[in-house]
Amino acid sequence: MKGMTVIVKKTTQILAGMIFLYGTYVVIHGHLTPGGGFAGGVIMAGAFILITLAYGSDFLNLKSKEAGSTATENISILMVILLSVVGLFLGTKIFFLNFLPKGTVGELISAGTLPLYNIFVGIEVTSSIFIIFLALVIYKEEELT
Amino acid sequence: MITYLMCFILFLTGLYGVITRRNLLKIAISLSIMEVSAFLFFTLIGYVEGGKAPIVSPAEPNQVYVDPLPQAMVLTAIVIGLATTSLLLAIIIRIYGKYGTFDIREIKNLKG
Amino acid sequence: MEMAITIITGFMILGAVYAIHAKDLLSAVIACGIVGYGLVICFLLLKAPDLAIVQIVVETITLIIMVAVVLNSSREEAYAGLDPQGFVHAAASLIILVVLFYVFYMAIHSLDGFGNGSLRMAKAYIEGAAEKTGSANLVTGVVFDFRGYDTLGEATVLITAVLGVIAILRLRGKK
Amino acid sequence: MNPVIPILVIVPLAGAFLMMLLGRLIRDLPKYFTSVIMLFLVIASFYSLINIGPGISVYKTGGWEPINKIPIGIYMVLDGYSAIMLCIISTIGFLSAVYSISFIKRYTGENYYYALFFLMVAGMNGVVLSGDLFNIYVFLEISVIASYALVAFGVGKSELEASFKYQVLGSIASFLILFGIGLIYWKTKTLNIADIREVFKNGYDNTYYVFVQLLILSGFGLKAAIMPFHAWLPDAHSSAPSPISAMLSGVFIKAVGIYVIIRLFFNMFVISEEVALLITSLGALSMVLGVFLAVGQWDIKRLLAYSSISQMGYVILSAGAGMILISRGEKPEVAALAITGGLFHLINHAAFKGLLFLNAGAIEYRLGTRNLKEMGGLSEKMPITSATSFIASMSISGIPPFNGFFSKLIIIVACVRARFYLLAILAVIVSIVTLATFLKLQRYAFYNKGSDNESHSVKEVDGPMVFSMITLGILCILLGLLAFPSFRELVLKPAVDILMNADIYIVKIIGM
Repeated sequence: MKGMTVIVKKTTQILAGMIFLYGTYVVIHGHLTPGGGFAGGVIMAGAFILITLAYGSDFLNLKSKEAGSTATENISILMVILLSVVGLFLGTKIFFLNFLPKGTVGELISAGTLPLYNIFVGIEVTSSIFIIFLALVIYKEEELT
Repeated sequence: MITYLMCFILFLTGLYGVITRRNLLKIAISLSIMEVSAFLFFTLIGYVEGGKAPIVSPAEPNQVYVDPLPQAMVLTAIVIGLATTSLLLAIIIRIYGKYGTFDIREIKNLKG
Repeated sequence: MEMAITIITGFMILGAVYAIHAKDLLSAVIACGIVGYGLVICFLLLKAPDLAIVQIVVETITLIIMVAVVLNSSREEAYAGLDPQGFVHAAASLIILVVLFYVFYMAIHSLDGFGNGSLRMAKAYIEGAAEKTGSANLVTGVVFDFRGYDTLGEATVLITAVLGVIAILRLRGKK
Repeated sequence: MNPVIPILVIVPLAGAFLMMLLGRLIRDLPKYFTSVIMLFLVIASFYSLINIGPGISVYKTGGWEPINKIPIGIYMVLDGYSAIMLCIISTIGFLSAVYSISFIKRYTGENYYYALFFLMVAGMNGVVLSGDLFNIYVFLEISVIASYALVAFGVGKSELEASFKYQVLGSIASFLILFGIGLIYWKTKTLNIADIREVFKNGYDNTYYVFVQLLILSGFGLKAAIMPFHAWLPDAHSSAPSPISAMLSGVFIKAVGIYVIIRLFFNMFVISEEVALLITSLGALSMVLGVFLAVGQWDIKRLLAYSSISQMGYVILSAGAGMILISRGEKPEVAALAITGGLFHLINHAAFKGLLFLNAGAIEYRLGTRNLKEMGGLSEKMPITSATSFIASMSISGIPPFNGFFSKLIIIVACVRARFYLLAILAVIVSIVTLATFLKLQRYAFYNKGSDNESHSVKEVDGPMVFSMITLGILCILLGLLAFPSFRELVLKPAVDILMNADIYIVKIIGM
């Protein structure tokens, strides 16, 4: 799949960074403003998809992209399981316990383990949707791993 | 009452599309229409008259809020819908690659 | 409020009917976009900002993938005209759907109307939820803390779909 | 709050993700890693079966205590009934994992196969253990999406088409379930199964109630391939790789379909007589039509798939008979006998149908064909496969010494004592036709000398496949002992008590 015209490439260079920044903002402030792990993760995946569409598959070495994002996806979901299991092994033996201090409502560092869940689910959703996009749209012909 | 009926009509349109259409992609489109109507149905149930969006601001405490539980369920269901739609499209790509057509009548390879 | 949502749902139904009957597949996919983005507006009217953000981006990505599928294959549907067998089939399914609609109409008569629902399980999610979970956004509080186990299942669904897509797109199944 | 319950779900999940990571580094780690983890699951589920006994152990995820008697978090519930299902899932899962060590050598992309296998088992464990309606839907989706991909694993023409048909029908079923959950939440405003029954107890509008029950029944009925919704099963189960079709037929349609129907209709809904009559007639319909469709098949796996539909008809029939008696409020001990027969047949069917599919896989592995006409004279060349297939065929058609006979006997006795004579006669006729079907299978596959396949090298399948088949064969014989009162008390009685009087279930969960 060849890339698009120079105009599209230039605007993508500007836009993609901002979209990714907005995505990270939505993930990190998930417990304060609307959004959260899923919404921010999907937006970040949108930023990556924009770059791949604009520059085409020959520009980026997509096979390593796919392998790399599978690895990040699996690591981040394992971190989510680790977070939920830590509550299990802590004194009270409860799965999915919110064990960190809750802090005052409305501040950035406030909701115990919630921001950590948000971040890891955000990374995992970003890499999952990027792999689905890569597999479905870009290289159906080549042999996948 | 009327909005629930309209939402169910949307569901029935999708179901009609799945039952009668021959084209694989049309069936995928009808499934995503049914999905949209299921999400709308959940959010309609969770609406509380005069309620605010479920964001607590420490400035003005104890407001009337919309029910957050159906919204949490729909958030989960949207991502499940994305997962099933992408799997369905992967199968459609491969079936088009092997059979060369989207029409279900020519794909009747299996008996029964 | 209820009238606004009814109008938008009406537009979504029109979009859905066109999407099903369109001859050109690309315009069918775009018509499917009407339904998805109509849902975004309904979410905003129903005071669900989280869902509006997720739905608008998910709908865009689904449309990108569907358009890519259509462009890499045939655009027009092999329409064999209104064959009689298809007409009978359509009429029969229409009758079934009308019966289903009537039963649904009778079923929801006894339930409380639009907007004045009493809360039972969700009462605990609103009163004092901000202090218990510490999150100002109640929906994130419900998704990640009260029902965090669901979200673990949720993330697993996405990973299953990724593994499924890669497994299905292999070129040679058997050695 | 014993920690075994979350471990039973976390371990397969973490196993799938770890294996995807490590699978790239160490060459053939996934094969043995899967069997080791499944063995751990077998031990964990049998431990939980033994130490749960008649009790119910509730695990509140997130540590949220109920507020004035209304549960707010997600509850994971382990009781006698779900412990039985856990044992079936993990045993058949372990044996087909061992079986696929050598079977999946023929397929490319082994890592994905084992990861999807783990996710399917994790999804089924999640469905069986959860006490929350939406949570059942989420874990149902995990195992269903994994099974879509596993059905299409061979990426051949017919596999893709079978998986497409299965996925379209499966998606419709999921939307019906979503609408059912929406309607239930609309009326009861809660998702916990015990809490829903509390709200349903004090009054409901009849049309609404029947409509919700029909929605839930058709949604999960499609997953359990009950007759009007069975169209996907023969294609999906015959084109899946054999260990997967053993898992699908032996365990998947039970854990995701029939388990949830019986759990919801006994413990959540207040049983009404007309819905109970509908369920019984659907069970009888699928029992009769399933076997008559099976007799005419020449593809070995389609024959087994159709006979799965009819055997599931037995289980639905006996559960429906129990429901009718409970809704009429008469003869509770006969209702208990019917439900015991149903659960016992559920366990037996998992054993012999899994074994039959593994035998069909062994034949396909060696001969490469599934058509009965092209087989023949395999009894000398593949002695173990033909012996185990003989055991399985005899037990599915209910010949005395094997386990099928006892469970069908209990069902028929229960039907007779409940004066449903038509159902009893139908059960006997179907059992005879099943015997005819499997005699046909034995004759054409193993004892018919006519064919000419002596030429190519047909010899017994190697190690892991033989181990699985022999273990399942022994299981088929040992399970017959469950019919005797001493064993039945230990295993089946707790499950039947919980299903019979749902108030124990509610008091334990709401009271806690």
